[in-house]
Amino acid sequence: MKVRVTVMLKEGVLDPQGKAVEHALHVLDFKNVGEVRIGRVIELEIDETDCERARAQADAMARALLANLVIEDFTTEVVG
Amino acid sequence: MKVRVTVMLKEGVLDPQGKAVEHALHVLDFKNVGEVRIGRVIELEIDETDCERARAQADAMARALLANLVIEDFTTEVVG
Amino acid sequence: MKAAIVVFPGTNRERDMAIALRGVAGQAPTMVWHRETALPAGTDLVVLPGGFSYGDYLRCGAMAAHAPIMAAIREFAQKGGHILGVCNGFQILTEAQLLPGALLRNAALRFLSQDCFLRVERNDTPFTRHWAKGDVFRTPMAHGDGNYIASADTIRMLEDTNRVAFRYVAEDGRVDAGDPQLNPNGSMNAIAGVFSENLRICGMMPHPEDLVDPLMGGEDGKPLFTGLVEALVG
Amino acid sequence: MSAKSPRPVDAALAREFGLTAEEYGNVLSIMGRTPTFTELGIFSVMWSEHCSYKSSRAFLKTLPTTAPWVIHGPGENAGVVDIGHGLAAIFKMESHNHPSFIEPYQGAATGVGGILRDVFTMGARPIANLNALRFGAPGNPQTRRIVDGVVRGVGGYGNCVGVPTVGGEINFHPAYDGNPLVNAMTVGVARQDRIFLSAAAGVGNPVIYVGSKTGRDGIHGATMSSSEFDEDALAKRPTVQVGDPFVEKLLIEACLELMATDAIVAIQDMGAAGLTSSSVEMAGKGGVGIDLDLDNVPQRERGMTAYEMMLSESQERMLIVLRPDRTEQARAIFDKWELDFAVIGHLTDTGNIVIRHKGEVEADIPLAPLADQAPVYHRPTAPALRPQPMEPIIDPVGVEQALIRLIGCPDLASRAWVYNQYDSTVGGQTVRRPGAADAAIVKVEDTEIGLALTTDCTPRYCRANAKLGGAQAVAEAWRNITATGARPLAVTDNLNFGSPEKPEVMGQFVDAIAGMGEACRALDFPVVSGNVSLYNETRAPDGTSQSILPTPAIGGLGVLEDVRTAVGLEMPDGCDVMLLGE
Ligand SMILES: Nc1ncnc2c1ncn2[C@@H]1O[C@H](COP(=O)(O)OP(=O)(O)O)[C@@H](O)[C@H]1O
Repeated sequence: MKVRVTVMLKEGVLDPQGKAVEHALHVLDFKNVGEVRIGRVIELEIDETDCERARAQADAMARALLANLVIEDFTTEVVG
Repeated sequence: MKVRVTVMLKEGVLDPQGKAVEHALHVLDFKNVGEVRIGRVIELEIDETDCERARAQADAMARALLANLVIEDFTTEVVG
Repeated sequence: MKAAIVVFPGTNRERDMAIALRGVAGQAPTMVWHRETALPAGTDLVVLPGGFSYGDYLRCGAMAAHAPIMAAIREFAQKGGHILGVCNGFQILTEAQLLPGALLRNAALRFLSQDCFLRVERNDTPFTRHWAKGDVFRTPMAHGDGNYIASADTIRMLEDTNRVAFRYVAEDGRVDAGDPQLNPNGSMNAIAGVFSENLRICGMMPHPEDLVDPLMGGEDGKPLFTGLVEALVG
Repeated sequence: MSAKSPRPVDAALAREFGLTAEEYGNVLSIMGRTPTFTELGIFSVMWSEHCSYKSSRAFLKTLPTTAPWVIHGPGENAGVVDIGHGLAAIFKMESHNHPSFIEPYQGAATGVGGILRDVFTMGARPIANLNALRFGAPGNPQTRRIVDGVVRGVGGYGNCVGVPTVGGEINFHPAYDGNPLVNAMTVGVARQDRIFLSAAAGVGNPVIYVGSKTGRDGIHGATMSSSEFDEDALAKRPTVQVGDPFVEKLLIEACLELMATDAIVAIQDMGAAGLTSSSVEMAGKGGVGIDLDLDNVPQRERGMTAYEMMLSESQERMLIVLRPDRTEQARAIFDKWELDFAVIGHLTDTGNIVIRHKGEVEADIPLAPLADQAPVYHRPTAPALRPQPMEPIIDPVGVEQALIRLIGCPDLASRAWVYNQYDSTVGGQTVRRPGAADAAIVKVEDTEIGLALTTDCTPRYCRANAKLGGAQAVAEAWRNITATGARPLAVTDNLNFGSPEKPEVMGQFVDAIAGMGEACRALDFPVVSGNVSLYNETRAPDGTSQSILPTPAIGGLGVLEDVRTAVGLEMPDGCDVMLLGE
């Protein structure tokens, strides 16, 4: 079972990468792009058949390692 | 309209970061994690009301800048 | 030789490069700002120096590859101009598809600042003519993303057509791509630098410009610059 | 006067803001009325330990700070010494201990960013960074995470801005388990006739904001770093600042470009307590008033209040007073470097700082008493508990085994795994890299001059005897510099101690300064800049709090007239070995 953990910077935390990409997209003439935020995805192959259990495990992994809860939030979803 | 672009290394390209996370998760006793792959998400605020057009634009941005098609694949989805 | 050093926001080894070029050419190179749309008239050599253009955010070199000056550099390349890209400059050249392949995060996932040994793979180019084929020289490296990668076809093509410029090796010239001591960033086939098809564009990760003065520990990097000056003079 | 305070301003709120009852009383008498919420915020950060040095100021004054080659001692953003040929070295060390515990990567990174700004704000191009680090016991699982984050953070920021990291030191001890020390030092070089100071002058002159936009980052960071760590620290987490070394690099280049003109009257970075401390200090030092209109402050988030903008610790920002009619010239430079630029106010003759926001006056504080009546404490001291003298050492393993153990122990093992993550060669002027000499040697571009740089302190000596330990740290820095052939010129320091409210910690502090002062005087090695970090404590589950080892880190700087004469550690073949000293 594949679970995807998406980690984004918390609301309000400076996102230097997003800011730079936003600027670059404007330079490339993509004028109607507003805010850009950049995050990480971690795709986990979990040996588990139950969706809920798989997500719960991904959740625990995100808390323990994958996200830095000081500045980041995360979401988990089963993708396959 | 918010579009999310997810960029992952192409199948077959070694992902040392994924490997390192996989190893760290095993050390943390998350035993039933198999392969781990790490990618990037870029959330774009696009000034556009039509889903298809927003996605098409995100697609163009991914091709132009957000992904390096030599080593990466990407997907786009409207998220809000 | 008239050299032009391109400066992007975040470039940080432009002065190192200028010192190295000035030292051998006796003439200070021109600094060209990324927003320019033309190269100085009579430019013989374009150099893309090291640094963190646009913070190396997103992917190293990705945003710089779209800077306004790049159109002029493409045109210069098409006309057979000589271009040297070092470190971030190499990354920019691959992102701009002026050189094949890509540079991923170092295999050990850490920034590496240390000396390494490079082997010269051919010496019939303006970049390598002051070495002999097989020469090994020492040079500092300082990067987080120097792990050279390309498709199997591309690697085969590079090898078959002799377009590998430099390889990471042991001091005695031995290659072992699987040994992190010898191939510190994990590059495929221990590739440290490559040439374009016409051999006029060269990209490499380590910094020969930082080893051109005995005071800083040696002159091992100097032949690259003396060779270029000799080839491109007049 | 605006009264849209989110909470009534009273003694209880003042206490929450970290002001004592007596301090709040002084605020009331200075203001002659109840302060606004924003005013209270300004007083609380300006009078925090971090900004006011209230526990340490009286003792710091005893350190020697002058010598014929000292151009600016403590009091400016960094110390300035004459290195010959019309050039000056500008340097300082600063701590980012508390943020580095909460978020090691960003804490260390923004520490490097902050000290870089202190140096280039004076007109110097930064040419070298050093870092003095102390971590908890190697066996503590937290230590690994903190070491990893801190080292990546130092490298991530320094490598990106393109300033070589050429030296530092690392110790491990359980006393740092919940409170690592991250002390970053930057050295820059400027022409002596182009040194920029922070005292504002010229009524009517425009006040300019440049750099990154302001967000709600690190609000009350300055007061946090002055209070002990405890569970609450967790709740304060989202206030961690994120650094943007890319913007810092642009800011360095843009400021140096502007500094090559004569447009600047005064300039200061926005460090701890951001806009508050920079505007208050600039106007205060110049004896003028300052009027700021916060509507013009570039903002990253919507709906920020005056209080939030004044206290935000968003990184990579500077405040500049320009000569009249130079605004457009300056704007063009910052536009070129794609940085935010805004005129946010002007100097006045009122002697007050006046903060306007959305048409209301949010603060109006007389600057002279804000500075002059800042609290100064002579806190009680007590002799520190010293460890028992060591028993005679019986050789349990034999000399060879002992040597092997020593080489492998955490405090002596090779540091290559750390400094190999730091770009030590960028700039092309690094003559002796980390590990190659007792002090790092960096050449000053286009001259024959070399600078010898080192950081030193042995905390366990300081715990055994703070006075001797303080003196020893200075002496070691001096020796490391002389060993390269350089002439020692001056030091910067970073005094890291526990809570000054514990008499025995205060005793260590006072003794260490006495020892440092003695050594500095004896060696003609004055202190030209520095930083104090107190309240380095960890609260144990049983409610007690443990102080760190007394750690007065010394950053030393020396000069070589001819850098080619520098001596490293490498021993050429066929040399005789001689032992000097007793
Ligand atoms: N945190 C650090 N950053 C950069 N260099 C460091 C750091 N810690 C130690 N070094 C370098 O490693 C070398 C050895 O360190 P150390 O054992 O403390 O040396 P010494 O005992 O000679 O002062 C020195 O050159 C020092 O500058």
